[in-house]
Amino acid sequence: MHFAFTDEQLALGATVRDVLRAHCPPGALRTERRPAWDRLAELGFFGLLLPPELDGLGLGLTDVLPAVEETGRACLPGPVVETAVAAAFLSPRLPKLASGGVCVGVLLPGEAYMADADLADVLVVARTGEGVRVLPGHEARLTAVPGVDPCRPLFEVAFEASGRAESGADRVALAARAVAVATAAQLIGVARELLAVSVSYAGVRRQFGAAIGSFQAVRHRLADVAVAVEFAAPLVHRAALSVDRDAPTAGRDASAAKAAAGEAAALAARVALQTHGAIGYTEELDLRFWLARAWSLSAAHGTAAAHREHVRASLSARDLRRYP
Amino acid sequence: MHFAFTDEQLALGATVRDVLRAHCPPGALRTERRPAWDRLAELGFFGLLLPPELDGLGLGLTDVLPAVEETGRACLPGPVVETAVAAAFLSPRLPKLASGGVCVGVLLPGEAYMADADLADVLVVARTGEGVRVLPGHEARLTAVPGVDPCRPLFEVAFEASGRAESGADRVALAARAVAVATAAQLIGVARELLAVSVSYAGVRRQFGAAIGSFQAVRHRLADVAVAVEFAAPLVHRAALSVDRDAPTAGRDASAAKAAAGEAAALAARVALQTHGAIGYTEELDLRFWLARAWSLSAAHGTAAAHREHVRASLSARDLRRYP
Amino acid sequence: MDLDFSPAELDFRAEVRDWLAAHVPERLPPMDTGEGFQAHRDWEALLAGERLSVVSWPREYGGRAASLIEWLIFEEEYWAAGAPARVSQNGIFLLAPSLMRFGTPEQRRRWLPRMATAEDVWAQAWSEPEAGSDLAALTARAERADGGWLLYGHKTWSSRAAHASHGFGLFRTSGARHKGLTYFLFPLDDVAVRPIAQLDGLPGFAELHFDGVFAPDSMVLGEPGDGWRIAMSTTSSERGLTLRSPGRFLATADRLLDLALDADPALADRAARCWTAAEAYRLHTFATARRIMAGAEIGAAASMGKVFWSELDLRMHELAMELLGDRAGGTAWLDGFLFSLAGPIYAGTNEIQRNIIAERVLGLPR
Amino acid sequence: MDLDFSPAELDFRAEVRDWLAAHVPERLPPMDTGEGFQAHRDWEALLAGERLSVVSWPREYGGRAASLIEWLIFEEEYWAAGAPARVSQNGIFLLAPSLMRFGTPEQRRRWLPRMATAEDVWAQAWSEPEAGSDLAALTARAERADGGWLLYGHKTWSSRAAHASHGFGLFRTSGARHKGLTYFLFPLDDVAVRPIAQLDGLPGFAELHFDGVFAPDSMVLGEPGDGWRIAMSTTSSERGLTLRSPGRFLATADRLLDLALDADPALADRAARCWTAAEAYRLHTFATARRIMAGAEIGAAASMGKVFWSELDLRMHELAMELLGDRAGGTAWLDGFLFSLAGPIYAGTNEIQRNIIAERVLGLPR
Repeated sequence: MHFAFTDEQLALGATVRDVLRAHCPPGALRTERRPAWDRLAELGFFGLLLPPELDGLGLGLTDVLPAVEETGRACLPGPVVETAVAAAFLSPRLPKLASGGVCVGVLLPGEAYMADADLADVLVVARTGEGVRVLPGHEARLTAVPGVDPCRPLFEVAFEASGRAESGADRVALAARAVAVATAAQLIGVARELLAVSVSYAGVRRQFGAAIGSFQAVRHRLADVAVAVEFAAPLVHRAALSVDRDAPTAGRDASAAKAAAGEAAALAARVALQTHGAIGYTEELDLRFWLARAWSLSAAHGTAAAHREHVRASLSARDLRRYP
Repeated sequence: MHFAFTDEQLALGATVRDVLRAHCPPGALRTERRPAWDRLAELGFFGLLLPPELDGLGLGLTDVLPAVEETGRACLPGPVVETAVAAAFLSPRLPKLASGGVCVGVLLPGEAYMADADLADVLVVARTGEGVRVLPGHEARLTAVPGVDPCRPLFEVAFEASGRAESGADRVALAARAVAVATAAQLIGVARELLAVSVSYAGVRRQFGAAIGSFQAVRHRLADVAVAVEFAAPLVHRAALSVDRDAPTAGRDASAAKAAAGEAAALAARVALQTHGAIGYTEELDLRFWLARAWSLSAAHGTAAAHREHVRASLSARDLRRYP
Repeated sequence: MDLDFSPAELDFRAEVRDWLAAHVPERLPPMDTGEGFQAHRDWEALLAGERLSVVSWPREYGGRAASLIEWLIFEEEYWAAGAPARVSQNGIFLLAPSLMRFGTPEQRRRWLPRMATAEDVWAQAWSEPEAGSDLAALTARAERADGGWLLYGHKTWSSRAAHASHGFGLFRTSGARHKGLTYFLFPLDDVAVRPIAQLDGLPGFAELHFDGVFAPDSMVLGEPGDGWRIAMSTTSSERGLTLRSPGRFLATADRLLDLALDADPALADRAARCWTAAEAYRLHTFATARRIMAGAEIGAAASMGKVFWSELDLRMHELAMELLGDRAGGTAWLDGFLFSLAGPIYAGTNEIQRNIIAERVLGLPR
Repeated sequence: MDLDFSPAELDFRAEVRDWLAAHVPERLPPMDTGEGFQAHRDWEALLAGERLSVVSWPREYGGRAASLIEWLIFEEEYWAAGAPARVSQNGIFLLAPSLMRFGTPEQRRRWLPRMATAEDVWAQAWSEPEAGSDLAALTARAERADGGWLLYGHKTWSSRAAHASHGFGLFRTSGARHKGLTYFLFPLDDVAVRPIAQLDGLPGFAELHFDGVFAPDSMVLGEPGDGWRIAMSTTSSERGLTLRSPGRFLATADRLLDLALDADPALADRAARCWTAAEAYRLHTFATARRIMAGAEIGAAASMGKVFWSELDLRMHELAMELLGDRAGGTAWLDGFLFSLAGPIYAGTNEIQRNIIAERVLGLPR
């Protein structure tokens, strides 16, 4: 029982944070679609979960969680979780995957749209009962659909269903859980940044002769965000372990994590807006990227409501086992 | 469209308030089971809803709503709604009903326990599919069951099912709605008193050199109670009209009223306790009677959750009509 | 006490419903684009042709002298019909009540008819960079000039100003915190307007820079120094009721049920709660309208309505986002969600409203 | 990072579970009755006989020198087994950590073993009529006397004092707001105790009147003037974790599912949310325990736990009340509901906790 990230896990997170600070500053969100991708690739980021025989580092989801959280904290755009996490589970033998030399778009069962599909060299499509299809980006017809997040555009994907589907329901289920957990970790990062920015603004913005952060209505709401994030994070960490161990409760644990992280991020976004007032509502302030990310990732890979329903269904089947 | 109580309706409420101030002071709650009963009887309170041919005043539920709210505000004990409202619908020809000379206990379909049954001269029992039975109090075997409200004891009622059941499913449904609305009105009264007492305490209790009512954490919570009560009350008023007119939506309107009033009262109770702190948690302070009443009436005649479910079921059947 | 509509009210409802069914356009382009702004003005003009843009105004200004109840009926039908957002709303709901009450006959004749037809579109100019919730801290000022005033300073978060023709707001004419404020009307021609894009990328806000903009005396509303009282007293009469009528929340709630009733019962339950809450707001408003029609002021109780509708609107749209997930993009629900997030902020933040409730409704100490 | 229990931990869990299964009594009479108090003391003595009353204490004081993780396991099993509430809890969870850290060896030897067996039962005496949330405003005082101190003043809301043998609390030994406070232990023999009935009619509180009660120097914990620091530093180490362990909320959540899963899905959903939240508190506590075992202080973060568990407990019991309706009377759920309502009040109100979070975790200005 050592429920704390190891020094190695934290060091990986710190390295990614440093890279993103340098190469994914807020300004990059206005101009670049895949900032810091090459730098992360140099670090071996896209091979972290791949086994050594596929040029990866053979790490588990738990090991990379602090690093994934940093990608959320920095609001890093691009199909990062898709390439580094989803593809590692769904299609680990993709050439150049470990080196970051291939950019992957992923569509999981039940999902309507693929994020960042226009950037993808390869599309991996897992539809219920159809196994996994891997196709080159140019073979798909992409139709942009409106979304909430300017840095995470969505696309409808159509293609000729040729005969290349591989079976792999287990892999798909595992990938879906891993993606939910990784997205949850990003949401925790987004929520932490929203909180930090809001706290910082509440400390300097003055009304009625005092910093607004000295008013209980403002400070107690920020405290509530801190509490929500503080207690969502351990669910995410547990879910990563649960997925790594393929625990019997892994599906439910992943859902609990995604729901709690999504709700914490949505709360953080709402409170960030309320704390900032009108200025938070503007396109000029960088805050809007984190707001949009909180909303887009809350909806991505299952809404909080859908994951709550999954948890409830599992409990209703009287599976009250806990991990650990 | 004149959605405001008339002068007559308000005057009746004011009269009842004056009577209860004089004859149901908080001290009476510790010593009497039916304070102010005789005074209310003198006013004709128990015949308000009965037709003139039964010695009543022939008023509608709407007409008496401000008066019923006052019984909640004063935390009046005794089977008042049972005798003045439920019996008027279920068993209007009971001798001495209009004069308050008979005290009635009522059990409606789906209810487990009868309140104040030990005080009742007559029990009126309406069970689903069994019609309405009226029996003298001494024919029933009463078993006290623990409850939450010392002034509203609950009893299990057993009796020999002799052949005196009268049919009357319509009457029972109407009575159940009327009782739900009247109880909702009492809950509004309870909530208003809880709010008033809490506001008053927050104005005088000092900590950190200031009245606690000057701290936003305290005052904003009290404001939330005010908002909850302010917007529950019109639902109760509408439901009374809806029952009086036998509107097609009357059942749903009554449920919406009971749910909103119960939730407002529960919130008022929680905030009252939080505002008072430890002293609110004591048997010595009169506050406890209103807390108990908020809890007992929230549960009586259908919990908020049960009524919410009824509203949802009605909407799910795509009955989106509104009254008006 | 009753909730019955009169035959005349029922006829009015039927007329409005029929007219809207025949005339409501397909979704217009967003009103904060040039094209959309014009399309929304055209729609206002069409409404005005039927005296439907400002039904409660006197006929001489373009209305029908409708009662508050009729106005509420109009609003219910308007939003139920899915009719366009009101490009004139700052003028007709924020400025017009003040003009009616405090304006000179000349001011009313000059400005109200053109507002009713959207020939003039008005932008509000309350906030300043350092004066948001603490509005009375504002520093934009007016200096006496021959026959009028010169306006100086910097306003911001001015809704609609990117395309509007006129603005209204408070300027400091002396040092007294509240009594030094004067209510000005001004054309936007000579004001430097910098549009500010909102979360949806469209310039729903603007900054206004005043560098000696001339406003003749005829553009002062009420007396110099009376601005705060005028702005606030409007708040506590009709505006508390008219800012957001129940009609729009009823319509949202109905649409939310369509989305939710066949979904997870836990979500359907939240939708049903919202639907009931929208009914509560409607009923509460009928009661308030009755009191206003009997001559009462709403006073601080308007703050309770603001808190209630803004948080209801947020709950409804948050639920819709949960129900739609990735499919929310491009729907009216997403626009509505972003707008609902602003509800607890604009027209006095909900924190300010709760302070008002605490102090002026409940009588708690400051 | 892992969540695996060691074989020793699993063995310990099995031992505790088996012992409790064999020994947990039927529901005892309420502990604030004379009869119930004695029954609860007997139960503590039975636990102590197995060194299970204070598993984390050193063996010399009656414990097993168990790790924090083992203590958490004990708590999970204890509450899952439906074992009685802990009559000694004020002593073992509030006083003992301070005694361990700031007491003299003599004080520890004298008081801890008797606390472990419930020979002594300790009542807390923090609050005063005018010093609740603002605890440092307390005015009860201690005056120097030969070989000790004379205690004067008035404490209130003293849990358990109606039947307990001893008390502990802060008394003013000089005028300095925080540094004038001294931490005293005292027998209740010479204190005038007025029991105060709580909502359930039982005397869970008492008022304590001190009129020159003698406390020898050996009953001062730490140095005179150090009382505030001692009381608060305990808060920020183990107490933040041990005041309410996850075990009791896990057990409540499990029982809530029994009640809710076949009910209206909207209620089942709320129950499932609570169940997940109880898991979150458990996992968070494992992380905190790890940090404490590595030598860290929890500090102000303990306030986040307090807010979280107290509001979770309230949500769970409010839901149970909805599920049970009229049938709640006489159930453990009703007792639990009343108790849960006190959760956001005792041990520092949640308003105070949110202030602490805002200032000391987030660094917001005062």
